[in-house]
Parts: sequence; structure tokens; C-alpha cells
Amino acid sequence: MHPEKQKHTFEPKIIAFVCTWCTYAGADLAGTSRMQYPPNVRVLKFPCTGRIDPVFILKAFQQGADGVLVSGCHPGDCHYIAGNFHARRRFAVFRKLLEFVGVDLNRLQFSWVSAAEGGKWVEVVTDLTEKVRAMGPMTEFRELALEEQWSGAINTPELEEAYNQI
Amino acid sequence: MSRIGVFICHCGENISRTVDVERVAREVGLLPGVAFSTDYKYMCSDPGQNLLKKAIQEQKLSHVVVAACSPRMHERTFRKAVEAAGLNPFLCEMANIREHCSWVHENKEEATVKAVEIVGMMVERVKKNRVLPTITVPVTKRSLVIGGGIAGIQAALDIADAGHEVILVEREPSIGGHMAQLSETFPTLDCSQCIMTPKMVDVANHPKIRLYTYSEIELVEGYIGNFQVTIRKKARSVDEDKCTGCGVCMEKCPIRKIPNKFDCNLGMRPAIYVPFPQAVPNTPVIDRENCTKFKTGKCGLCQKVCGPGAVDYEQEDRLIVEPVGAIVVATGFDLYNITEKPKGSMIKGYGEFGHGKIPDVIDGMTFERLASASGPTGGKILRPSDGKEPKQIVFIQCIGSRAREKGISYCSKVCCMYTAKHTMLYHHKVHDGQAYVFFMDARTPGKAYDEFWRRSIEEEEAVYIRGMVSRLYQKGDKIVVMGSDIAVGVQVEIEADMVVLATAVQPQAGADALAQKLGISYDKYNFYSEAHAKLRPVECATAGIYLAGACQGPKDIPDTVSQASAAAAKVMTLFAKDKLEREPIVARVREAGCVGCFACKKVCAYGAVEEKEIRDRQGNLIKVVAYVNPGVCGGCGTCQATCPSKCVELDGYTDEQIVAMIEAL
Amino acid sequence: MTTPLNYSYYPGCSLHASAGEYDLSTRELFKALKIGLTEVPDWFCCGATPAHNVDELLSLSLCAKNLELAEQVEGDLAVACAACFSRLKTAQHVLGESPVKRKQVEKALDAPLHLDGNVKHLLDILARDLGLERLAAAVNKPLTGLKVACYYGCLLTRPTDVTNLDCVEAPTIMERVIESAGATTVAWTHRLECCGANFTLSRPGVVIQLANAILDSAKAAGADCIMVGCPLCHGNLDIRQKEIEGVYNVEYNLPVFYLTQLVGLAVGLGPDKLGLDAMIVNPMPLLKEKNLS
Amino acid sequence: MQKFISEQNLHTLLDKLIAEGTRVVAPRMNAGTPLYEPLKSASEMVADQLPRRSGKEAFFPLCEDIMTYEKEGQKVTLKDIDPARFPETVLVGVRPCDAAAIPVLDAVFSWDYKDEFFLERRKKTTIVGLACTSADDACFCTAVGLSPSETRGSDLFLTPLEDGGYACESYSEKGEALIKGHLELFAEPGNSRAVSLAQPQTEKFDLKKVKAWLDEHFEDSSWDSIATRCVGCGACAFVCPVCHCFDIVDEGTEKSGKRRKNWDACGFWKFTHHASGHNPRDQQPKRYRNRIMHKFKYYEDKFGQTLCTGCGRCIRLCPVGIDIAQIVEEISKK
Amino acid sequence: MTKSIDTSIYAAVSEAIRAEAQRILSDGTVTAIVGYAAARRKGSAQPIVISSADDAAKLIFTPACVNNLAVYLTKAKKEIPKKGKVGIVVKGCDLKALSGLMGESQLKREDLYLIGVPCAGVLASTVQPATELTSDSIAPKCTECDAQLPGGCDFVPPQAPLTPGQTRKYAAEIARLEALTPAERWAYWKEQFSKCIKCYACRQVCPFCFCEQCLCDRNKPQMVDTTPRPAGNTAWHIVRAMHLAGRCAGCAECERVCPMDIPLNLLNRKMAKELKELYDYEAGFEVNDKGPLNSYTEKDDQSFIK
Repeated sequence: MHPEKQKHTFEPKIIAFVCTWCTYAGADLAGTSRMQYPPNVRVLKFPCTGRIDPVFILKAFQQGADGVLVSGCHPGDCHYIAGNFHARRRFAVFRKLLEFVGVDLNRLQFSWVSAAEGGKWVEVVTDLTEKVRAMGPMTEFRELALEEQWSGAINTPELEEAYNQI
Repeated sequence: MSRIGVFICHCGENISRTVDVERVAREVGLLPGVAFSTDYKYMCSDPGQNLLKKAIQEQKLSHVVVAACSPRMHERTFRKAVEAAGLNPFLCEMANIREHCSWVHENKEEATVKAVEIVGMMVERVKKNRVLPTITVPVTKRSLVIGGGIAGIQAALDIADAGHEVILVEREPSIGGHMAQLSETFPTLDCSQCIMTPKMVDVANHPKIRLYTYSEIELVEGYIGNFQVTIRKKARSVDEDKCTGCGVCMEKCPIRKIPNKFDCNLGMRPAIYVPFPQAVPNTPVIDRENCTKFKTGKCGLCQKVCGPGAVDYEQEDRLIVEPVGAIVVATGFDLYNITEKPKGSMIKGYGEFGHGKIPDVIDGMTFERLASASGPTGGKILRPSDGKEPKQIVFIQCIGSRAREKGISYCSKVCCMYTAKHTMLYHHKVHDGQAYVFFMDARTPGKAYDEFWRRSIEEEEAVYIRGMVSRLYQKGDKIVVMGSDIAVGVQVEIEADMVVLATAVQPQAGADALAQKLGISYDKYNFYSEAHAKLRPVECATAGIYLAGACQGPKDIPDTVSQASAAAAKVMTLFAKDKLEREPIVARVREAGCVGCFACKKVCAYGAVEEKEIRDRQGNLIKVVAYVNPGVCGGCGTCQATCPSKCVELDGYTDEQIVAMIEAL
Repeated sequence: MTTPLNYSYYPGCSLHASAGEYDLSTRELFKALKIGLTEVPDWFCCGATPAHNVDELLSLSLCAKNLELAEQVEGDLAVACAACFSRLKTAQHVLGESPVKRKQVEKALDAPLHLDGNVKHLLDILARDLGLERLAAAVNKPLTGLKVACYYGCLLTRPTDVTNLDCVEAPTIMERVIESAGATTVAWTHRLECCGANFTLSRPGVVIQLANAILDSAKAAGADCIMVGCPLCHGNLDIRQKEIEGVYNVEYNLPVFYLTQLVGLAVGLGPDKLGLDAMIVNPMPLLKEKNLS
Repeated sequence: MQKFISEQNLHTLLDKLIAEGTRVVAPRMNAGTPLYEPLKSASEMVADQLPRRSGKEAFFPLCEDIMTYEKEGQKVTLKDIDPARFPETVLVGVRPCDAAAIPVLDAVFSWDYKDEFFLERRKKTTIVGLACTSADDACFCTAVGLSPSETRGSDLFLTPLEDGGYACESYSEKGEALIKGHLELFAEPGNSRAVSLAQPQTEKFDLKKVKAWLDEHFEDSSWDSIATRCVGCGACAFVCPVCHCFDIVDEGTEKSGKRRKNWDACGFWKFTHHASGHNPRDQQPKRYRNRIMHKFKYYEDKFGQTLCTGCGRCIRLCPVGIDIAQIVEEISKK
Repeated sequence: MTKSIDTSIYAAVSEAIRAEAQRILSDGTVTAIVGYAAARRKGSAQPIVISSADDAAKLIFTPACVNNLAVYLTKAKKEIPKKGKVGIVVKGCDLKALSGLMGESQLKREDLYLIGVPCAGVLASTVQPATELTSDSIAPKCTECDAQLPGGCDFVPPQAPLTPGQTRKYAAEIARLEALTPAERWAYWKEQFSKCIKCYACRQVCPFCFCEQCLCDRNKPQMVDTTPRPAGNTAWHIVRAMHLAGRCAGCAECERVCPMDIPLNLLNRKMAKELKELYDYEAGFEVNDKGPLNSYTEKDDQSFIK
């Protein structure tokens, strides 16, 4: 039903959930050191990785993110003592659930980036952007968003055109 | 409809060089809810801040987004400016378009598009920001100090001198701790009694210090600024107010031969005793296990001879509750006892060194007592077995310390120095005596420390043998020490008259139990954990509790005293203000929705979540819900991410704000 | 009576040579205590102390082969000699921990290894499997009045967590066994000091000096005799005792018994069944004096 | 008009309709569950099982967009969904209990407010009923005045014959138009006898007496014992052929989104949950009482019809085994 | 090859339950008992709450007693009389859910009188209630059951259940799905979740879904879409599986009650499998106050973190 799209250079949308004490500061350091990296990432600041709820990751994919990065303090460095330990368990389980439901885990990257690791931040963001760019857009959630129950579906022109855009 | 003001900063040209700031201001201006959008060369400058304040008043702005550098740089600055303009500071957000955009992307088009999206995201977020009043917690300006050693004494004096009331609790009958047992102290060899007793007397006479000796901490409740500490004042059987310290009871007491722990069981004391002459308070204590009055009901001589009638056999433990705002933990250390393997501890004993079996094998503290003028031998170095003067003493270092297979891997930091001191004291008192020291390496990093150590070798003729001792055994009245000298590569056997073991420094017994009462964390050796090894060495992660001295790790007197003053300073800053102000980024529970599963309480590393009963007017219980204590909450938000129904919400990082940001991308 | 105990038995070379009396007394004692003991068919040398100094693979392969042979006989493997016990246990430990060495040995023997059989020293069998109460019950001629210095030597308790016979620093298994046989033990300082072991051939001077310290310490502690669990220690302390007395012109006259000989006496076995005649320092006067002969 | 159509011709008829672009909805297997769904080919049709959800879906969809909004800067554009775009549909293989439900729904959807979404779909759909041949002890259509051969609601009614094929009879112009449009596929009725139809065992309820009891007993202690079991899910309402409550919700982001109409159920706690937090039906028995009242009293008062066709789906699928036939029976005995 | 299952013990167990219920109701040990009673349809059973001794005769226990009655003690069912002790008939799987609830301070052991039942298995949801229990008609969860004799109860009839060993249906299905490619798995679940009609039966019947107001019923913010479109359904089921991870005890009620036959318990069993592998956690009879996802150790696996 979709005419074959010509391959224009695809710019992946990457959303990063980071903790303010370590990774956000690491990203700041990358800035002050004028390190260059692809502009695809959008950073959301949290007090701690312990605050990052798996539903946010789901929400990000639903809103069209092609890749999600979650990054915080190394174990033991957490400003709040145990936030990242709880997060580590939570994400270990959540990624298994996403994998089981069929999400390609290459689109979901977890990392520890300390406030001194500006370079590592750039490396993690660049790797993820290039990896997702090679994989192409994340169609699963976008197509899903356009699916209708058969009884409510009406083949309107917008529906057609929306399908083509994915 | 919100009237949002957006202010795009050029940051000189740090931002405007790669981000078309005018275009960003123009495009963001079209976003729904944005009433005013402009750009300025230096937003953080005075004119910049005035522009901001003027715009708030003139345009009647409801929210503000400043797109400039990282919030970690100027968030406080702009929030203060917004507050000055009459708007709640938490209605102002920063969009980081410098470190996260202009500095890291050269392509102007890409950087500008990204900047618009970042600012747009923050605009959507700020719409969901709520007014957050700063949280104030009342502060009781009284401090508790646990432990009456030099650390506790110094902290108590500093805090009291700053005009705050101090409760000093000491487990032993007298304050003074281990330092009171020392003879001279390195590196200056000044006598510890002389430099310490004046401070002990200051503590006793200080109007602001209330001293509880022979007392322990029973229970600690509450949080920073509002602790309620229950202290168990053990029954002394002597009324402190009446007792004049004349000492007649101690002279008359028929029981003479009880080993005095203060003298490492070398000296003897009566059943009613004062640990050492300069004890503060100078009030005796009846040792109820060994006193015949308590064992068989007979005697009662001390009561008869007591002029002021201070002796009172019926005295019982008393529980006293003291409200305090801060707690300084200064419980000090104990030496690793190698006679037997401590119960349940992973530290294995040293059967091969015969301590406790061979009377003339003693530890460092016993040697201190021997050398101390107020000690059992009046300062003469004599052998516990036969009282003769030892002509050859072997000092063995690192007993327990740096011995992973014996369970302790750390270095106890002070033994090299006090052993050098011991060789000097020995040389001064027994001129023809010869000291041998088996050591791995000498660690003397302090001020004038290494010179002191060199002096013990070059002037006081101590012989240092680099190598470890494998075994020692009693042979006749000599002790055969079998060691090795790895410098020469030879096995060495020395027939010594006395052996002194430099045993490891450990926390006081019961340190873990006290930590559990205080809710502070401790490491596998039971040393208390500081909040940050380098930047917050005297604070605990639990707010309002501070650490000083060897309870936090092995250290010598200079470090201990400086830590004590540092902890006191922290308490003084806490008491500087009547109200403890703190950022309102704390969690709050929506009690209507909470079902009391307490998942939040289980993940809260601060113990900030309490159980709160909801009752109707007739008083019957409807449900038990979680309650977050704003004074204790650290603001990490782990509770909200754990709560399935999101009934606990971290102000400043609510789900609404975050979902608004995600949806704006 | 609980299920009868029975073991496969690895005597080791010295028990078929210079330490014949240790082998004889062990067999007789086990027979008296109704414990089954069947020798491992065509066992061979465990490499003792020299092998692993020359080539570790050789020593490990020797022991692995012996352990495999022992599997053919039902029951845990009983070992009398401390050196064999130490080598077999070390082989089990090393091959259990390092897959590289395990593959090498498997290649050498070109057969899969099975090393999980239990290797037990006689002391372990008497003290734990049989149990001190049942041992005491079997005693009909208690060694009352006999003051024994228990000598462990180096190999029974070391290296730590390989032999697992008893605590490394302060073992008590020997004292407990012989005390349940009625003897009294003395506290002395050289229970774990080395007797010079196989220097007895290459540098006898070392053995003289070390063995003297041991004998001196035992004598000083008032012991009547010394009890050992290893033929090499027995050799150095018993055979060389006269020579040591000569060098230091001191008089020890301390008979050196194997643990099985003393326990054998306690359960009523006669001198002929215990090979007491093979001992250089004649024990008979002492036994007569304590009316145990 | 009475006709006969063979099994083969029926399939051909459906395939022709599909080819013409008409949406042919019939029971088919979807991941192991029988459901009324559009067919891609007639062979997909499964006639022997009662679909898990009812036929109302063709007219009252599970979820449909009714409006879209788009924000460009300050300008907001609203776009209605044009009902004209609803596709021509033929609903085939509908059991009498499902078919009879549709006229019941007509009453409420053309009541004081004409729901053009429902009515437009209703206009564009031809309903081909099918006599019911298999029933289990949960079915009780006979108890509410229907029967396995009830033709109410069907434009065209097929009755399976013993020698194969179906006797069909049209009951409306749409039915006739369908036959006339493909006359070549139909033949004159033969005299072969119909297959023996299903016989649900429940005997007829005295609906009058039930309604009378319900009139008086809005407050009654027996509701507690009747409804304590209910855990407040929406299964019974959603699978019921006649339940017609719906909720309207806006979904999307600030920039763009859709206003959607989707099924709701009075069993839910949030169905009557006020913004203030008050909930008139805060206890589960009150909510379940409303289900019985609406089906056997309120609908009678308003439209003179019973809001239940006895299909038994709610009995089979209730997570906690609540049996509406048992409840009505007990009420009729009170 | 269908293996028959010996269901003779069910009658004896029912008898024992009735006697016990009669006793504890008449002597006032409990104020009410939540159990099973026969329903109108042949062989069917339904939950019942009895509070008088003579109702005890109604109690039965047959392979059709499939419900997990623990749901009636949680917050969602506030009307169950909370005064005094409440008796409850529990199968092994139900008891695991109860001990989970006790760990989450929803119930106190002293308020409960547990009548454990030795259970040889219950019927699957796809068969008629009167079907005879065989290895074909048995519920998938019973093929993996390790709790046939509930432990720690106040009363357990003496009968011993014996069920022939069977292939573990969930384990097999999970292995099959894990072998697929992510795209195939996504297609599989998309098809399943598209059937969902958001009736929330899975939520209302789950003992662990005791939230006052479910996250998915809230719209400020709209974390999960409410309409039953595939997008909203997928999000709902992912959130549900994540909220039950480390709590779900495997009573598989969600799968049994789903009117659209969506294999929901697969998600929960997969989570349980992962938690067993990662943190050696398994729902059991003993009450632990901290679940795997609200505790941690320093050495948790972090191989997936860069």
C-alpha cells in the first residue's frame, strides 16, 4: 500500500534521559571542551536515574524517537546513594520486556557517564546516532499509532497520506 | 492561558556564533502560550537581568524560559532575578542551548533548529511548573555529641563556645577516651594528660555542655533539626551531685584486686572506682558484678564512710529524652584484640603470637600504660610476668592491619609513629635496653613525622628489621621471636624479654548497632561511611549527622581534632539560621490515591517516608498512607518511579512536566 | 552399631619399606576397630616431596592416576603417610581449580579424570568418621599416665584449605585422639616446626639442628614420648635421636610412636601386632614402667 | 421474497461483494478468537462459533475518531469526520441474538439526539442473519422472547438446510435489493427441511414480574449478595450486543490530536467518577445494580424493549462467574 | 497423548472444607469465609462470601474453581467485611499471591484464616465448566505448578494431589517466542494486543492491581492512551507487565479472564523467568518485605550498560 520511498538521508531522533549530577554535567563538559557530535540528541534532565520511569522510555518511542539513551552516575557515585542501583535493576528487567515484545534493543542504550567523562558522552551519543541511522527509522511505534480498530477505520485521504510518510 | 516570557541569550557570541538567536526568538514566539520572546547579548549580566525583571512586570508574565548556558551555571541567578520580580522562582526554567547546542554543533542551520526545539521543549515544560514555596524546617539549636574522647571533647567545646547547648554522652564512667591512656604523644612527645585534662575540665565546667557519662544511646528518632534522642543513664550507684570526689570510699573498699580495664588489666582497682586519677567527672562508679553488696547483700562499707551520703545502692538506670538538632558521632576506636577471634567477625585471631597466653606479649596500649606516669608501674617499663626490666624488646608491626587473609586489608595509619615513640620512651627509661622493630615499611607522612621516625633510629638506636615475624614462643623466661630479615635474606631469631604488638585499629564494639539506631551507613569493618570521601568527609549521607575521629577511619590525634572542629563547624552552619531552608524539590504523597503498599518507603535511601494513619472524626482508622518528611527527603524521585499509581510526586520533576517535554519533541 | 565403615587404603612407598610398622599397626588397628580396609590394586608412588619440585605435571599425573585407581575400590581413600596425604589432596585441589592443568593431565593419562573421591587421613577417620566416643569405647587398656607430645610436622595441616584436616595455627586433632585413648598430652612449642624432612639425606646437619629443637622442646615440656603421623618425621626423630644426643651431649630417650601404634596399644593389641620392635629408641622400658606392655 | 442459495454461491456472492469494494463483515478467526471482522475472502468465514464480540461493532465501533484538531502557532483548525465516508457494508452470518440487538440499539441512537455516526452506518449496512444451530447452557435467548430462528433485525435471513445450502428470505428492501442484485446466484426454494436448530434450556422469564420487582427495589439488601462477586471490569458490557454506553476522550499532543468516541462500561469505577472526586456509584453493588436496572427496567420504561437478547456472552466471559440468567430468574421468583 | 488426572480427591477436599468452614464460623474464629460455590451452569463454580455457619454447606472445591479469591481481600473490594478474621480458600498459586500482598502491607497474616487446598489442577478457560479434568483440559499454569500443597496455612485437608508430569506450556511458548526475530515477535504481539478491548478484566481480577486509581485511568498526564486502539493497548500491556514484574505469583487469572484470549500470562512468566535468572527471585509462600525491584545489591548485573 506504500509506494517505495526514495532513501533521503534519514536523521534519527534520539532522546536522552540523563541524571543532572553526572551525565548532564558530563555533557556540559563536552560542551565546554567544544567537542563536536551529531545534533540528533535531545536531552531531558532528571535529578537521578532512579527518577526515570520505564513509561517515559515507552512514551519517547511512541512520540517518534528512533533511539533512546538513558545515562547516569556510575554505581557508587550516586548523589542520592542508591538511585542508580534501583534504576539498574529496573532497566535490566524493562529491556527484557521490550525485547520480548519485539523492540530492537539496539535502539535503547544504557550507560554510566560521570561528570568528568565528556568524551565518553560524545562517544555514546555518536555511536547510538550512527547505529540508529544505519538501522533506519523506528517504524514499529509509528505504524502502530496509525492502526485503527476495523470498525472505526475510514479510508480517508489523510490516512493514506500519513501511511506514506512513515 | 499562560503568558510565557522567552529570553534567548547570545552569551557574547558563544551562542550567537552558531545559533541564529533572532530566528530562535522569532520562531519560539509563535508557540502557543508564549507572550513575549526576545534575545539579548548577556542575559546573566545586570542589564540582562533587569530586562528580565522589567519584562515580567510589564508583560505580566506567568512563566519564564531563559535559553542560555547550562542550568548548572546560572539557574540560581535567574531564579533569584525572577523572584526579585515577584514571580515564584520555580516558574523559571533554563534551556541549555550553549553547552548542549551552540558549542557542540558547528553547522548553523542544524544548531538553530535544535535550539528552537530545545527552547520549545522547555516552554512546554514550564507550562506545567507549579508554584513551589521554599520548605522550612524548624531547627532545635542543641547538639548531641556521642563519645567523650578527644574528638567528642573538641567538637563539644567548639559548639558550646559558639553558644549552642551540647549534650555529651560517654559510655565509660569518665570522658577522655583512649587519648587519656596515652603516656606521651608523637611527634612532639608532650604528655597527653597535660594537654588533655584541661580540655576535660573545660567540658565539665562549660555552662553550655550537659555531660552524661556512664550512659549510652538507647533510641534516635526524628530527622535533621528535629531529633529526639533517648539516653540510658546507667546506674552509677553514686549520686553525682552529692559526691565531692574525696575518694574515701575507694580507699575503704575491701575489694582491691579487680583488673582495671583503663590500665589494660595491668593495674588493679577497687569495686567502687574511678578509672584514672584525672577522671572527669571525678565521681566513682560501683562495679555491680564485683561488689559484694550487690553480690551477697553484705558489706555496704562505702555508704557508711561516705560523708555527704552520696552512695545509693537503689539507684537505677534512667532514660532521658533530649531534643537535639544535630548529632556528632565521635565514638572512636579500639585495638584489634588478637587473643580470641571476635564473635561473628571475619577477623581471624593470631594464635601464633601467643598474646594473652604469654604474659610478656602485650599490645601498644598496654605499653602506653606501662610508660605512663599515672600508670600501674608509675612509668617504669617492667615485665608483667615478673616485674623485671626488659633488656630486649621486640616490636612487631602490622598485627592485623594490611593482612587480607586475617580479614583487615587497611593500614591503621598510627602504629608506625607510636611504635617509633615507644622505642624512644623505652630508650629514655632503660638506657641499656635494645629495641628491635619488625616492620614492612614505615608510614610517617605527617608534619615532622618522618624526622621523628629517623630520630628513633639514628639517635635512639632502635634496630629496624624489614621482615615479618612467623612465630614466637616462650622458652624459659625468654620469648623466642622467629622472624626473617628480607633485606639480608636470612631467618632471624631473637630471644626477647618482652614483645609489643602494634595491633590494628578497629571501630568500637557495638559501632554497627549504634549506626543502625542512627540510620547511618557503615563499611564492612564497621567504620562509619562519610557522605563523600573527599568533599564531605565529616558529614553522613543522612542529613544532620556528622562524623569526627577514628570512628570514620583510623587516624591520629591531629587529624581527629581537625575533624572534630570541622564537624562542629558544620553543626554551627546548621544552627546559623532559625529555620532550615531547603530547596522545595521534595516528594509529596497524594494521600487520596495512596494504598499504603510502601514500595516508596522500601526504595527511599534517606528513610524519608513515614507511615501516617488516616482516621475519620470518630477516630477509627480508614487507611495507612505514606508520608514524605520534607526535611529528610533528598529529592531523588526514585519513589515516584517505583510507585505504580504515581501517588507520590517529586515537585519540580512531575510526570506532567516530563511527559510535556517528551511530547514537545 | 551404625553402618560398618570401610575404606580403600593407599599405604604409600615408605609403609612398604622403612615404615613397615606403620602399615602393620594401621591394618591391625582397623581390624580391631572392625573398619574395612582394602588396599588399592597396583597403586604406585605419589611423587612425595621431590616430584613436584622437579615437574609439577609429573606429580599431578601420578596422584591423578592413583586417585583413579582408588575409585575402583569401594569407600573413601584412607591415607596414613602425611606426605602422600598432602600430595593427593594438593593434586585434587589444583586439578579441581585449574582447567588448563586438568587438560594437560588428562592428555598425559589420556583418560578423563574423576577426582571427587574423598581422601582422608587416619586421624580424620578416627576422630570424625569413627568418632571419639566410639574410639574411647573400643579402648580396653587406657594409656593412663603416659605423657605424649603430639607432633604434626609440616604437611598434615598445611597448606591452608587444601588438606582441611584441622586449624592451621592451632590444630588439636592428634591430642583429642590420643586423649580419648587415655593418654595425657603436653603443651609444647614445636608441634608444627619442620623436622628437616628430606634434608636427612642431602644436608643431615639441618635435620640434626631442627630435630634437636623439637626433641628439646618436647623434653622440656615433660613428655614421655612423641607421637607422629608421618614416616619421614618418624625417621628424623627416632633414627637420628641417638646421633643428636651425641652432638648436643644431652639425653632425651624419647620413644617416637606412630599414632596407630599408640591407639593400637590402647585397644589391647600386643607389641608384635604393632611392630614396636622396629623402633630404634626402645619403647619397652617406658611401656613397662607405665605397665602398658 | 423467499429463495435458496447454495453454500458455494454464498461464498461467490461474498467474494463478488468484496471485489466490488463493499466491506463484508462476518465471523472469522483472528489469532485464535472468533470475531466479526471484514473478510479478505469468503473462505475465511467461520459459521459454527458465536463470535466473542457482538455485531453491534459494525454500527457502534469499539473506537472511532469524531473530530481532529491541529494547532499551527496560535491558529487551531478543527476538522469533523464526514460520515459520508463510512463504507458500504454487508454484515453476514449474524446470529439471531446479535441481529435482534440492532433494532434495540436503533431506539436509543435515534432518540432525542440522532447519532449520525450510528445511523449513517446503519443506513449503509445490510444484515444477513443466520439461524442458530449450536447453543450451550449459557444461551438464554428463548428466555427473553427470542429464538434460534428469530428474524428480527435481519434484512435477509438464511436457514441452513439438511441437504446443504440455505433457505433465505428477505425482510426489507435492502434484503430484496441484495437478492435482486445477484439474482443468478439464488434459486427457487426447494423443499429440503431445515437443519435442527439449537434449543437453549432456560424457560421464559416473566419479564413483567422482574420489572415490577425492580421498580420497587432500587434500595434492597439483596443487591449486596448479588453483586459482591463483581470486580468492576467492562467485559460483560463490551461483549454485550446491546450495551451502548461510550466515552469521549481527546488523544494527542498540544500540537495535534483527535477526539475519539470509545466504548465505556457502567461497571467501571471511573464511569461515574466526578471531577470533584465524588462518585455516586462508589460501591460495586451499586454499579452492578445499574446494569440489571438498565437492561430490565430503564430500557423498558423508555423504549418498551428489554435490553438483553440472551446471547450468554456475559455469562461465559464474566471473570467471576456472575450469571445474569440466574439473577433474573431469582428476581422473578422474589 | 491425553493423560487423565485423578480427581477423586476433590470430593474429599470439598467435604473437609465444608466441615472446617462450619467449625470456624460457628465458633467465631472467622466472621466470613471467601470460597467457591456451585453456580447455575452444569459443573461451574463461582466465588461466594458466606458469613453464617449453615451456608458452609454451599462450599465446594472442583476443577472449575478457577478464581484467585485473594482479589476479594484487597483494597479494590472494600465491601468485604473487614471486621475480625476472614477465612479464605486458597490454592497454592493463590497463596503465593496472598503472601505477596502481605509483603506489600495490604493484608496481615493474623487477619486471615487460610484454608489451603491440595490442588491437582483446574480447568483451562477455553473449555466448558463441566469438562472432565485431563492433561488437555488442564489450565496451562497447572502444567508448571510447583505449589500443589500450599504451605503455611491454618488448615489443609490431608489428601495429596498427584498430577502426571506435563510439558511446561508457558516455558515452551516463551522459548518459541524468544527464538523468533524481534520483527516476528512485534508482529505476534501487535496482532494479540490489537484484539484488546480495554475491558480491564485482567486488571480488575489481578490481586496485585490494588491501586486506588490506576495510572492508565489518569489523564494529567496521559501516560497511556485510554482508547482501545493497538497503540494504547500495547502501551497498557507493557505497563501492566512492568508493574507486576517481581510481584506476580503466576495465578494466571489475567489470561483466564481475558475475553479476547490474549495470552497475557506469557508476559508475566517471561518477567518471572528474567527475575529468577537476574536476581534469583521466585514468588513463593514466604513473605519477604522487599521485592526484587525495590531492593538491590552492589554486584547486580550491568553487562547491558556501557
